[in-house]
Amino acid sequence: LSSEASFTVRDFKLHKLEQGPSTQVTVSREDALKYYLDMVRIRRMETAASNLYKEKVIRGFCHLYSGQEACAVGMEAAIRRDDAVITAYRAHGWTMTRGATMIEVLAELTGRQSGIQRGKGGSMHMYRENFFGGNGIVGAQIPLGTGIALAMKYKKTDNLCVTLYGDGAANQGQVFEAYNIAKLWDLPCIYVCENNGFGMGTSSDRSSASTAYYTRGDYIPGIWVDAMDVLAMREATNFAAAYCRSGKGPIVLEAATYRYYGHSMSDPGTSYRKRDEVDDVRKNRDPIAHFKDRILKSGLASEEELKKIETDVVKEVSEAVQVAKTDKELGPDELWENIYPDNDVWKMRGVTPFEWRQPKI
Amino acid sequence: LSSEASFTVRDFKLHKLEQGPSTQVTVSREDALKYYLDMVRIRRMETAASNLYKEKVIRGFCHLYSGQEACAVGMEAAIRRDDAVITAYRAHGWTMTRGATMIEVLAELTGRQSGIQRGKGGSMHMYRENFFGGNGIVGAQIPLGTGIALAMKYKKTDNLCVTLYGDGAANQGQVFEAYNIAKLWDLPCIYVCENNGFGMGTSSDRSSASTAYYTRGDYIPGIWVDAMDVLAMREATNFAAAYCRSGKGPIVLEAATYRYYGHSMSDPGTSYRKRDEVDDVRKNRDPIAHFKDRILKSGLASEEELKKIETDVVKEVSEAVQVAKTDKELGPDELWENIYPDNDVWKMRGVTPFEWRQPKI
Amino acid sequence: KQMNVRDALNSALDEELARDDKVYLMGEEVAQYDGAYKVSKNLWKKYGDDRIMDTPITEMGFAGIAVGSAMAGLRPVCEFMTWNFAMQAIDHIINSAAKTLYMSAGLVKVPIVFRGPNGAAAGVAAQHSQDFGSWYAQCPGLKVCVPYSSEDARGLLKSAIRDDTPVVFLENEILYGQLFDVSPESLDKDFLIPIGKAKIERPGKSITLVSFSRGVQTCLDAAKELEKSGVDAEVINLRSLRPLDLDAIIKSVKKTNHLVTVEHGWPVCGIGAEISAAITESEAFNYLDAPIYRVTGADVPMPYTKGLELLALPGTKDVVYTVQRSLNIAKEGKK
Amino acid sequence: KQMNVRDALNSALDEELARDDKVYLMGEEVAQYDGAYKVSKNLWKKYGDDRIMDTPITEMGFAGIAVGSAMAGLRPVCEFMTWNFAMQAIDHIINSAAKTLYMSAGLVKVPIVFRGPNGAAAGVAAQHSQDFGSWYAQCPGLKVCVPYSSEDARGLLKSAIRDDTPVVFLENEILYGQLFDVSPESLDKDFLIPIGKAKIERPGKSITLVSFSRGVQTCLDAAKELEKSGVDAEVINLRSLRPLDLDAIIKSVKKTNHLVTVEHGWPVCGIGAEISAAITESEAFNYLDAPIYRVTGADVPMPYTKGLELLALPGTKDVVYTVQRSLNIAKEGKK
Ligand SMILES: Cc1ncc(C[n+]2csc(CCOP(=O)(O)OP(=O)(O)O)c2C)c(N)n1
Ligand SMILES: Cc1ncc(C[n+]2csc(CCOP(=O)(O)OP(=O)(O)O)c2C)c(N)n1
Ligand SMILES: [Mg+2]
Ligand SMILES: [Mg+2]
Repeated sequence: LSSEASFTVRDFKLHKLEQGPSTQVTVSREDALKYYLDMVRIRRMETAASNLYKEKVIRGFCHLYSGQEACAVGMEAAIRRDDAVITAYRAHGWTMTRGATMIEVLAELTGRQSGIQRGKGGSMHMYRENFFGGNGIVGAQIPLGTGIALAMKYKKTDNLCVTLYGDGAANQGQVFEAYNIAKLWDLPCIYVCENNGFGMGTSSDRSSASTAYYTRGDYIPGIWVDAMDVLAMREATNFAAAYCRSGKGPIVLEAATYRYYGHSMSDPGTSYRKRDEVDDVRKNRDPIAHFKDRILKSGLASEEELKKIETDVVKEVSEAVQVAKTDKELGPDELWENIYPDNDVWKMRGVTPFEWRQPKI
Repeated sequence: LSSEASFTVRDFKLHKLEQGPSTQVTVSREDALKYYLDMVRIRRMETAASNLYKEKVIRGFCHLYSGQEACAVGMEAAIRRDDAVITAYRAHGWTMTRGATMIEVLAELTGRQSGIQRGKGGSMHMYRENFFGGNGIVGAQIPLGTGIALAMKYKKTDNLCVTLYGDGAANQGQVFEAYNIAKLWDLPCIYVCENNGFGMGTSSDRSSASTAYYTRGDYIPGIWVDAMDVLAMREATNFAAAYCRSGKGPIVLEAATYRYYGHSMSDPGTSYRKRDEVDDVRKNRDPIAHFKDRILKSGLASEEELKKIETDVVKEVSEAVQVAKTDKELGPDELWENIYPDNDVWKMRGVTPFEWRQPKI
Repeated sequence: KQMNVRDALNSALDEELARDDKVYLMGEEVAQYDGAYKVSKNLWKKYGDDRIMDTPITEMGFAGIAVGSAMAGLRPVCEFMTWNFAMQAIDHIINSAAKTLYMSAGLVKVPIVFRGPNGAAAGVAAQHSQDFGSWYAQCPGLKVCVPYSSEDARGLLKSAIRDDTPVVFLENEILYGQLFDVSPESLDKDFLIPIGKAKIERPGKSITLVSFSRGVQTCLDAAKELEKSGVDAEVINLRSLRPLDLDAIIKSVKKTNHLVTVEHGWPVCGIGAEISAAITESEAFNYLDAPIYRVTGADVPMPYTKGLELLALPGTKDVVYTVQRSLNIAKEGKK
Repeated sequence: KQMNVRDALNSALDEELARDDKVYLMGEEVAQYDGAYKVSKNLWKKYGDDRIMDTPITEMGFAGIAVGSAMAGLRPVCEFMTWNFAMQAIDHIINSAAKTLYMSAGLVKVPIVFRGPNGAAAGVAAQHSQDFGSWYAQCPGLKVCVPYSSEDARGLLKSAIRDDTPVVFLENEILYGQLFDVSPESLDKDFLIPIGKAKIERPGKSITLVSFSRGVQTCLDAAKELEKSGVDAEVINLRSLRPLDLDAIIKSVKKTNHLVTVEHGWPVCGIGAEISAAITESEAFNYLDAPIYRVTGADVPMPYTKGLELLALPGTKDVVYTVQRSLNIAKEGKK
């Protein structure tokens, strides 16, 4: 087995950049196995979530990340734990790469106590140290991430914030307001447009007068990346992170990816695209299969090792599902917790004039 | 005297356009005198407004158009009466070019009955047929104008909407949301960024990461125009109007201009720019003086004719001021009119529980 | 005959689109996708791109465009996928739509309907559960409709579309699928419910329950429950929050001498607050035999988890208990 | 010693900026221009670009940025030139700031102050005159401060900046220039007024007048006027709308048995409505000798012209008349 291997990734497209990331990338055996594991964990977890939803154990919204795993895993590999990340409601994958356990994610989806927000947030609202959600309002996370980047700069660290949004979100006015301020103030923000081709049922060319999302920062440099390739994504992020850390200000990545499921679990995802299209991507561009192929072909690991990873993950998932299904929900007193910081409690009204949140003493 | 004359205007700058307006422009004597008159009327009226404000006859906000006259007059000369215009709170000039009388504008400023909105709107809120304001919310008029353009197209007319905003407003997210939809739907909208160098006390380079406003439509073609030249403005508008009417969709004009007064009457306008700067523009780039010079040099009219225009305007202004100062305000019943369309009146609450708007019968 | 609220809205849209070619529908996913909640099902197929317009996800932009087109003579129906997202566009609803007729002294009309689901659905957490009834009810220049049943939905939407005033039309996702009896008249192409008149859903003499939208259901369920103990509740369905039909409430209170308001939104400065205050100021005050009580959503952001969500919203038992308190027949302790 | 509200706010900002280097101020024209209303005078000169940041005119963007920076540990003071413009940013105030602590189950704090002038000034017409008190007061997760005097302004702003909760801080342009007596304690660097406690501005026993911000002035003027006819009004300055100090009102009403609320905002679902409804539900209800009355702005978009503007806002005589009605001593006919 080789201890490292090199690959050529697809060409990056550049906007307002003389030079971009290298298309020659090298990965160590250890890293490769880690990326593989992380992608498989997300994939399998999302499948479990889909099943739990169908069993009606998960309620409300449930936006799966299947197909887009390489984006989170590749980027996470190129940033630091004390860098920040913020994304939209399609947050399960990122919650994992930011360090949450599978139980924490799945139990959040089922609204149980061991959920990462103890069931208060649900699918769209997961947070962790240096992970600021999970946001249900399309586009809102973009100024928020820009503000997190401001805090990084203000505190004179060399940290940055990765701020993700979809191709649908890319048209929101607040994207452009944030771009403008980020550029004026040179904020260390990597804007990442995860272009998965659709915003709900609307294809990107129907929502966006220009679908060259990596150019839409206008005066902000941009890079188009094949985000079905975890190594390309890592490489582009390395480049973008170095750019930000050097004080040059924001940069935009367009991460070209694909969403396998419908928009949310209530959307079969079939009315606005052909089955064939999905099948084609699964067969020819799947980030996990593609990376597996690379690992095997380059001898970074054996078939058995990868199989072992998969069976371990299957086990992890089934254990997590078990907890997520059987764990308890929070008790009624918790209704009143976390509205205000702990030490700051006053009488607030319940549903009738006879029930009030009682100040704790 | 010549019946027409030709001039060379400053070069236009083009964005995503192969060819722009011609820099060789011709104007008839009749038109020249009209443009001159219209600019002088605005200039003198604004001076009168400034004085009325100082006398405390005008209250609240009062944003003067002095210095920017060529923009409204030049554009009005190139569009049709059944085309629409919408602008921001710096609306006095456009209210005039759209056909309001000076009394209607000045009496609106003083809040009197003969004001164009009978005193209900004030400086920022003037409307007339095919003139949709006057808007006090920076940027709000941009989607509104886009929607007016939508109505033009929907009704299958070949009309267009001129949608104006400032260099400060140009960063508002809704500009980009409107651009995107206008381009997707090919709406006949001329976006005009009146770049007068400042948004309140903030110079354009401090508010905007890119000050090339004519390029900021990205995928929308744009033209930079010297808006201190009424003929350049007219020519650019002719070009833009033809573009829109031919069904090609929106176009952006950057009208480079200057504001002589402070932002509003309460701003002396001196803390963020040098007196010299204002004096310099007044001396070297004033749209009226410059045009006067052209008229005289080319023999389109005589010194006396122009003098006559000016004295007529002085008279018009003084008569309008007289009305604006002495006319009555609306009576108390009018408080309740125009909240809902006329035929639709119900009991609404006054300031105490004992006063109600009475339904008319 | 029975019809659910989704079909009621759909048929009202269809008929108004057919009736007046100035009427058009715009919003996210309203055309090719048939609406996120399928309210506009088949309309795009029937009317095409010119009348049924899918927009990008840019609420401020498309709401402003809709308002502008209304100023210029069209009659847009502007769908928000939910009212939560309309917060991004609220400036256009208030400053561009509601105030323009007044600022223009009657010159510029803005005949537009803003519509979509409002308030909590099931399991959608804090950002997707807000009830905006009272915010919009506060603003002169708007009308605010809050249909409960399928007839309400049909009759009010048709009235709203024909109205020259900007109308905020607050639907409820959970009611979309609910079946209601509908009268033959209500199926008429010109079935209009006047905006501003409440409806007595259940006459009664013991106490007046006032509510709107999904809260009416809660009241009717409570009334049924209360019937068992001989309490005969009158249930008023407001149908609109502006105009607010105070006269109907006053009349009822004069009869029942007891008033409880019910809403799913937050308590503070809610619709219940307005009703309580306005009734207190009215002639009905002297007819009250007990304080006016409000049943509302709890004063908390909506939690995701089911058990807490349940506690955050008013249920039948909360209404029953509050009525019992008003009538002074509550058992000791809590419901 | 006397101080106007502008200087009170300015000194509070200055001291908090000096005290904690995580505190910064951002907004349109707050730096080089010293603030549109000069509230941040000299702060940019003193603290520079890093701490006092001029923003482009993009309320949604910069408010979101401010909120994000608060999530990441800073303590921004985000100025809106007026609260009318904050409607473009209201989604960030509610969905990003107010709800995040709850959604994150306590993990992500958002210590931010949104501030600026609110409500009507003079001659600024419909789009620039809205009072947003009740909208924000409705939302759990926020605190809402409404200073009246210079001491209020200083003490509440300092408390707000030190608070870990997102605070909506509603100032009043007309009060900026107004002089108030200030106590020596109030000049202390650590002078904090607890958010949530009302202040009795004038003790009295005949009737309770409750108000906030500029309305307190109206009440005090009315109280002076009423004094002449032997009416001894108690005037309560709420200081904050959330928490709302109901206990203070209840206590006062138990003494005076009469309650009138006064506010400059629109009537429907306003603060007066909440107070009326909440007092009705409280133990104080039984102490009332007359209905609770609300004095409010009229239910109209603000007209520009002076005479009508005057009619749209509550004045001393409106409060006096309403008090007389409450006490049943009103002369026949209208005030
Ligand atoms: C402001 C706002 N508008 C609309 C929605 C409803 N909505 C949720 S997700 C979504 C599509 C977003 O598409 P995209 O940005 O491409 O992200 P993706 O779902 O593909 O990850 C829409 C319209 C919302 N949540 N917020
Ligand atoms: C949404 C909003 N934010 C802020 C303001 C306050 N304001 C009024 S005009 C203005 C400056 C606008 O500058 P610009 O767009 O360049 O127009 P100009 O005044 O130069 O004509 C500002 C900040 C407002 N009215 N609306
Ligand atoms: Mg997408
Ligand atoms: Mg400007």
